[in-house]
Amino acid sequence: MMLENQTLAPSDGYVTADGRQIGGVMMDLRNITLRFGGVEAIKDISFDIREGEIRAIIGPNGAGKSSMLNVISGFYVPQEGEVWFNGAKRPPTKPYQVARQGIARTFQNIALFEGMSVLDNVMTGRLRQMSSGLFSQALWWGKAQTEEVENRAAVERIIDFLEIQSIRKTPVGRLPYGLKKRVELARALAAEPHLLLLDEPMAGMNVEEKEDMSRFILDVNDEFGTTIALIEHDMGVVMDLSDRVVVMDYGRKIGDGTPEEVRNNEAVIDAYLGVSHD
Amino acid sequence: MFYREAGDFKTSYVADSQTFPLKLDKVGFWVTMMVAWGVIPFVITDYWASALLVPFLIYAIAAIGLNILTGYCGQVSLGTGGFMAVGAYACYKLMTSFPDVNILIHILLSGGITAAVGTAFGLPSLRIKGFYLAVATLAAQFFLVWLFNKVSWFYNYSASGQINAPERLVAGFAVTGPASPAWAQYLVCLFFVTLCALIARNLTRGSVGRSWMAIRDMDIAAEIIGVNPLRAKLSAFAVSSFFVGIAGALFFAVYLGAVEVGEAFGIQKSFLVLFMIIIGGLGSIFGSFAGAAFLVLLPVALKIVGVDWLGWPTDLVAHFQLVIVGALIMFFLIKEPHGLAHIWGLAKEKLRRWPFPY
Amino acid sequence: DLVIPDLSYRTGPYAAGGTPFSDGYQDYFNLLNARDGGIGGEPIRVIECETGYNTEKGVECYESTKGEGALIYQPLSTGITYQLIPKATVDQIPLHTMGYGRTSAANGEVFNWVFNYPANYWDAASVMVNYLLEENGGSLEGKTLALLYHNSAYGKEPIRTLEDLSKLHGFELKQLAVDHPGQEQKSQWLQIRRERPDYVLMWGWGVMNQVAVQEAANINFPMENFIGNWWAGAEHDVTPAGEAANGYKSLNMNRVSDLPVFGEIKSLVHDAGNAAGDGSNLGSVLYTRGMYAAMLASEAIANAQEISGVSDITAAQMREGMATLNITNARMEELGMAAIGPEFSVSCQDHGGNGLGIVQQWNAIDKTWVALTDYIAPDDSVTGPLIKEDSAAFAAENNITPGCL
Amino acid sequence: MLDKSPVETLLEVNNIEVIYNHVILVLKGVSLTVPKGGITALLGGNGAGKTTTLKAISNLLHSERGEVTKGSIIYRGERVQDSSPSDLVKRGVIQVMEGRHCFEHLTIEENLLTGAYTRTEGRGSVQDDLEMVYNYFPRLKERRKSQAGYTSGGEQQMCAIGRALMSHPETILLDEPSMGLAPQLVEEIFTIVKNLNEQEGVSFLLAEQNTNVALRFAHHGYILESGRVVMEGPAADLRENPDVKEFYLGMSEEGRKSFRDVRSYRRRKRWLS
Amino acid sequence: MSADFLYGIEVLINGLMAGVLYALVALGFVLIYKASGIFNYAQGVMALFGALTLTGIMSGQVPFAHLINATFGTHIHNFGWNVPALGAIALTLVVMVCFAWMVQKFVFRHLVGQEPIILFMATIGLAYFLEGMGDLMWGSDIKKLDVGLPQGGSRWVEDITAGLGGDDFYGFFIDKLDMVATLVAAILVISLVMFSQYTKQGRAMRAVADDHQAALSVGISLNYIWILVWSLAGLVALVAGIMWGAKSGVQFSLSLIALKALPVLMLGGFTSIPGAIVGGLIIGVGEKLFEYLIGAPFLGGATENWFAYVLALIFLVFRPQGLFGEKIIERV
Ligand SMILES: Nc1ncnc2c1ncn2[C@@H]1O[C@H](COP(=O)(O)OP(=O)(O)OP(=O)(O)O)[C@@H](O)[C@H]1O
Ligand SMILES: Nc1ncnc2c1ncn2[C@@H]1O[C@H](COP(=O)(O)OP(=O)(O)OP(=O)(O)O)[C@@H](O)[C@H]1O
Ligand SMILES: [Mg+2]
Ligand SMILES: [Mg+2]
Repeated sequence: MMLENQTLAPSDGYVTADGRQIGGVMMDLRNITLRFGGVEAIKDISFDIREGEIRAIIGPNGAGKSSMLNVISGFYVPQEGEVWFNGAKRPPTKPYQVARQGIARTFQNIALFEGMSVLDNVMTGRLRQMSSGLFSQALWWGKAQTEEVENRAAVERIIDFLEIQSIRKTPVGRLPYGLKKRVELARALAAEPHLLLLDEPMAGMNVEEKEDMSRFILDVNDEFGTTIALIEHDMGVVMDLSDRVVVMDYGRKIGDGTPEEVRNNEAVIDAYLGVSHD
Repeated sequence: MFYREAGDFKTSYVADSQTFPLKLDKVGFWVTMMVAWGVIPFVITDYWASALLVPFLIYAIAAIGLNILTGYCGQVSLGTGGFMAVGAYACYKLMTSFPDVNILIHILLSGGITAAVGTAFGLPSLRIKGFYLAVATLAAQFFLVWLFNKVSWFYNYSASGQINAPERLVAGFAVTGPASPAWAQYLVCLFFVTLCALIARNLTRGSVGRSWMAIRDMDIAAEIIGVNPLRAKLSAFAVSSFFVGIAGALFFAVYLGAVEVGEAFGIQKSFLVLFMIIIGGLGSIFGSFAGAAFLVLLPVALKIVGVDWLGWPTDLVAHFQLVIVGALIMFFLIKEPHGLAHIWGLAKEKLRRWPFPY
Repeated sequence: DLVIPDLSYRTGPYAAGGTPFSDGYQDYFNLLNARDGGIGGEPIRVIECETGYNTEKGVECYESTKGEGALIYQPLSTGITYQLIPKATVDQIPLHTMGYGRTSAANGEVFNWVFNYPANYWDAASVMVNYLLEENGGSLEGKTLALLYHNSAYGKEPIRTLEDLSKLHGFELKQLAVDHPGQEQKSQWLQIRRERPDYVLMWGWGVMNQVAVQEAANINFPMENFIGNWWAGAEHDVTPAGEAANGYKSLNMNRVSDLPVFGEIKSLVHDAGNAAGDGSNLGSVLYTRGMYAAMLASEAIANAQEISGVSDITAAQMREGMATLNITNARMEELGMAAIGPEFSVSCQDHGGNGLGIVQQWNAIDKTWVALTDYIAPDDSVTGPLIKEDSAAFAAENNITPGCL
Repeated sequence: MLDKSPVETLLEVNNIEVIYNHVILVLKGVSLTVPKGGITALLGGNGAGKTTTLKAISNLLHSERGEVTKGSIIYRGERVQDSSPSDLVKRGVIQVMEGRHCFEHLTIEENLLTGAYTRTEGRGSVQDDLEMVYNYFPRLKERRKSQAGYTSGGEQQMCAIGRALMSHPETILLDEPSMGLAPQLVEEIFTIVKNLNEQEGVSFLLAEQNTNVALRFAHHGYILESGRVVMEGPAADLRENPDVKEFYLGMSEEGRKSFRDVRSYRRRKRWLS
Repeated sequence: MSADFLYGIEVLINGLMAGVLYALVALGFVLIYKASGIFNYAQGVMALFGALTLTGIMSGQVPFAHLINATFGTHIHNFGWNVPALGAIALTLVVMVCFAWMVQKFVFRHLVGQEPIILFMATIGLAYFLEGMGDLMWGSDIKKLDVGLPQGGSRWVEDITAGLGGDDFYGFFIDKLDMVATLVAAILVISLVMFSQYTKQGRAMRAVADDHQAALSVGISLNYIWILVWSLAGLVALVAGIMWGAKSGVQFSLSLIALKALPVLMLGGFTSIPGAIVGGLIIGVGEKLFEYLIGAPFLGGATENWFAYVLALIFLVFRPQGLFGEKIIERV
């Protein structure tokens, strides 16, 4: 209805605060409602994510932010609403198919494969790019081998990029929290995604580490043109990095706009920021 | 500094993903292979073959198979006995229906048939997880045993329901049947062990293996990352059953020669193979060998010590055997929950750092 | 010396049956050593090896003992027997599977190295039917017989014979399978209660027997119409049910009574501290059977020594001795075990003995088995062709040309 | 720089070493003291060993195949290295673990009640404490009947802290309480910590990444780097230290830097060379 | 009513009773699983061990007699006294508690925080150990267990129901032992449910099951809780051992009843005490009816073993955590 016109029209031109040109709508969430038994985690929320932007989702704990990412990943199926991706309505899709369409993510409670080394974890991110069959792999012949080497090279570039060379062969179970988060990011990047979903990538980090992480995020966004959706509680980070911010509270959307607009939104200040941030 | 990797530089990714990145390991591997292929066949006796080596090799294959499913893909299965039975009966039917085809091909085909059956029984794993799945695979175990017991077509309508392996030759030498010499039995098993270990190693270092491990470590995250759980789980079931089927075929045709399904492939077999991989080390091919060796050799060793050396009554020794095996299992788990393979790994790590402990 | 391996099982699910048998088997050889210095002056060396009724361990035991110069194997397990038949044939060591194992091994021309005298399962089935015929005035027309069997190779053995016999005598045969281990038989016994067969025949082993006897008592099935085969007729099969088991019948291939030889064993073996087990099984059904098996083996050894003229015989000579064995009442009397078994003789063609069996009944008050009949003969016209057919199939499968050695 | 005020020392950690798995040396001689009635902050980057230090104190290392190989831990003048975690809780030391660790299948209320496990007073006082916790965290009251596994990250964090409060502790070891919490809530939780400290006299040892907040509320601070204490002092002093300012508070001489600018500079620690 | 229909009912009732007996074994599994996430494979052997000890004490057997005789050449077997049933049960319980304590002290306290499969494996080691130990202590012959429980079909039920059908119907058969077992199981289940839901220890038990580390951190003593549940499981094992031992004598195969409990667990859910009962009943009825209606007439019988598992499997496909099991929390 009304919303449809609104979201389909501006497929071009959107200029960010610092003057960067942002593309058209890539992911469009329309009237999403998600319930768990009696709990309504998301109540009729609509917003979009544009090509190439950094989109932040903020809100108090339990607002439904992570659930929203899960909807995008296809892990939660909303009771109502539609997900439009690249201009087409997405039919019911399994999470792994979503991933293969180029949507990668990290998780709030680190979900690394604890029994595998860092390298293997990151290589797992590249499943989308690998296609050799069981038989070829069993014999380690032909495609299996070349493919492995090619992808290994790509993964090594990401490892270099994130500066985790020294822990390449360490089992991830032994890593400290911050490094785990970085490995998770590496795994997501390995997929060379169009859309990268980050669920609190900087939780539990100190300033220095947050700066490192910010650098990676900005670089990815800039160099690969990857679109990023980001959940974060550190307002400094959110305000500095993101192009647009959605604010959720108790499953509802209470604000959406540039960091500047959001910062001055009364509802947002009441529900989330408390005192207006410096 | 016996054991070092310093100075062991890799210049290509191929070199870096080798099976044995360290030189010493590689040497050890080739020495083992040479002894196994070049020395043992000439010195092996009936006793060593039937009491120790042949069962060890066959169990090692089964353990590798189960380790792929349980250790690498995280799907605990208690249906190994049943799947071994499928391999055995498939082999029997093939041997008796096509006597002119080479037995080695029959054994491979038995693996293939078992893979199909295993995949079918793996379907519930898409919904059922953890111990629930383990218990669910018991359904396969009991059903298959019942089936082979009940449907007389499987045992060619023989009066007692037993199956007997007829004599079959490879390159002019009998490898099945009572007249097959010990070395021939040993070599056939060794051939399949080498083949299976190689395949297992290749599969577990590539993308297939990584999707298995991802499913094992955190299945939901794996799916969101892009692992197709259906494909990963079913391929693990298929590959695992393939190995287990080969083990079953060898167990029947080469090792025992005559088999009654409930006795040879009962639930204890499923447990035995599971013990092997846990004691040896989940998710480790070396561990599959270590576990198989441990559980094949230990009872025999205890028997020799108790009965032959100490001269105790056999029943006391048998009871003590249970007590000791049980106590040892617990002891190992307490000392090192991740199996013999991990103990080995830790020892290497210590050696590497020697003489500086940290 | 004369090496006799004893593949026993004193652990595992069937320990209760394996222990007394092995005790009797060994005690008798010990007696011969203590009393006569062995056989023909040659001492006997028994090597015990625990199998736990498990075929793999059975193979291990066989392999570890055969090199010691083993003369004869008596594994007391149908499963292990099947393993050993081809192996022993190749290694040329005789196998004695007494009342168990592969029935068609009675055909000595196909199974040169396997002996299953004095009787086999098909004989047992036929003896049971003959007994019932006698009880019913010669006709089982219109009667119903239920066969309650252990769902394994062992349990399925009598089915063909009974099917043939049912055609012959016009009774109806109902088959009830019980899965290993046999702890749950409620369905089967409810079915029996519903359908009220005239007789229940049982092929059971281990816990299946105890549960069956108890369940029969529970549904008030007339115990005298419940007949087990000779592996379902030991003391431990009936004692757990207490007095309710009174009247239960079973076959036996050997008589249980107070034999003079027990006294000798007591004084020369047990009191000398050489008992194989704890000595508590002396005289029980399976002990007696184990001792009987040892007696048959030692008689064969003596026979072989006589034929070959040497005292330290080889396995091949042992086979010779077994193939020409002749057990007479007089000899049994002489050994202090009068009428422990039937008179029979073995030939190169017939390794099965004459298949006689008695029917015994449990007296729960005195806790004794009472023999009800004398040795009853099986119907060879039924079992004979079956043996021919099955052994011919085996010969064809394994490229054996039947013939005497 | 040491704060020499004559307060009673509650907890004393003397030069401890911790090794995981028999091979990985993580703490290389850490010493610290927690005074009675104080809030002591333990700061440091990822993998510095904060969690390990706290677990060493509360004796939870054992189940992670870690062990204290050197040094001593003294609580109220007694060595506590060999006492079990439950003894420690009975003595009043309780840890709130990093990463929440709620009992997933128990409801929020049951989670809170397990916190009172070691207490022997009657039902009534436990009930009162429950009310107190609900007062501090009204959100928990709303979700009291939900299984903890299905609550959001923040709710779980509140649940974990509330659970610790239920044991009436004297000392709380708080591991990263602010992680994953909304700014408002972080503020709230630290206010609660402060209140508990001032009104009920609970002492805190606080491992935190959020240096900003931690130093605002703490009295004393230690900074850990790669298993060693590299700096310590009263919180106020640390806040003013230029290195701390730069590396832990993100301030430089020109004031706070925007995260957008990180690509153009990089901080380097002077004291680590 | 037709006799066939009535017999169907009879099969159903007996299925229910059999189900109760399975549930008794399953209960022990549930207790330990709930409290420690340990899938206790040794539960069946514990039942055997309990029953062996009970008969041993009742008949005044000397423990380790065979071993002592073999090493010292003595001939001791019996103390020559008989302990009355109730006293012996009490003594056996003491033994089971000691056993629980030792299991905790020597094994599981060293395995805190390990993955479930490792713990499972340890219980397998325990099963071996206990099996050998039982044999060493009490010998491997079959023992009769008689603690005075009634046995045999109930005449009373048979007489009053005989009139329901025609001449072909002989009245319902219900085993008196089964009736007693049902009663005992009901009491056990009710008290265990009350214990786990409403007491502090019960709550702590569930907390431990969820997260060992967190439980430690709030001051729950894992040792204490585990000794408690292993003792409870020992009690349940003893009860199961008595019931099954009365049916079939006390001997090795008793430990195999664990296999009958597994489908029950699957169906009822590993974590639910009422689930064990309901699962038991469904399995009992299902397998007996299947055998009666389809197995025996069409498939040649002996279908019960696999059918129980297949039935459970079918249920699981629709409810992966079993009927009453705690929902498996799947979140990221
Ligand atoms: N169970 C373990 N086994 C092996 N190494 C471990 C284990 N736990 C922690 N470590 C190692 O100990 C070091 C310190 O870890 P610790 O968790 O104490 O750090 P931290 O300061 O709490 O970091 P963070 O802020 O990320 O939580 C890390 O390098 C980590 O890799
Ligand atoms: N699988 C589920 N089943 C039931 N309830 C759920 C489920 N997932 C989320 N919820 C509920 O939905 C609400 C939103 O949760 P969500 O994890 O999305 O919050 P969030 O905004 O990410 O919070 P935080 O910042 O604390 O992580 C919470 O109240 C949570 O309890
Ligand atoms: Mg979240
Ligand atoms: Mg930490």
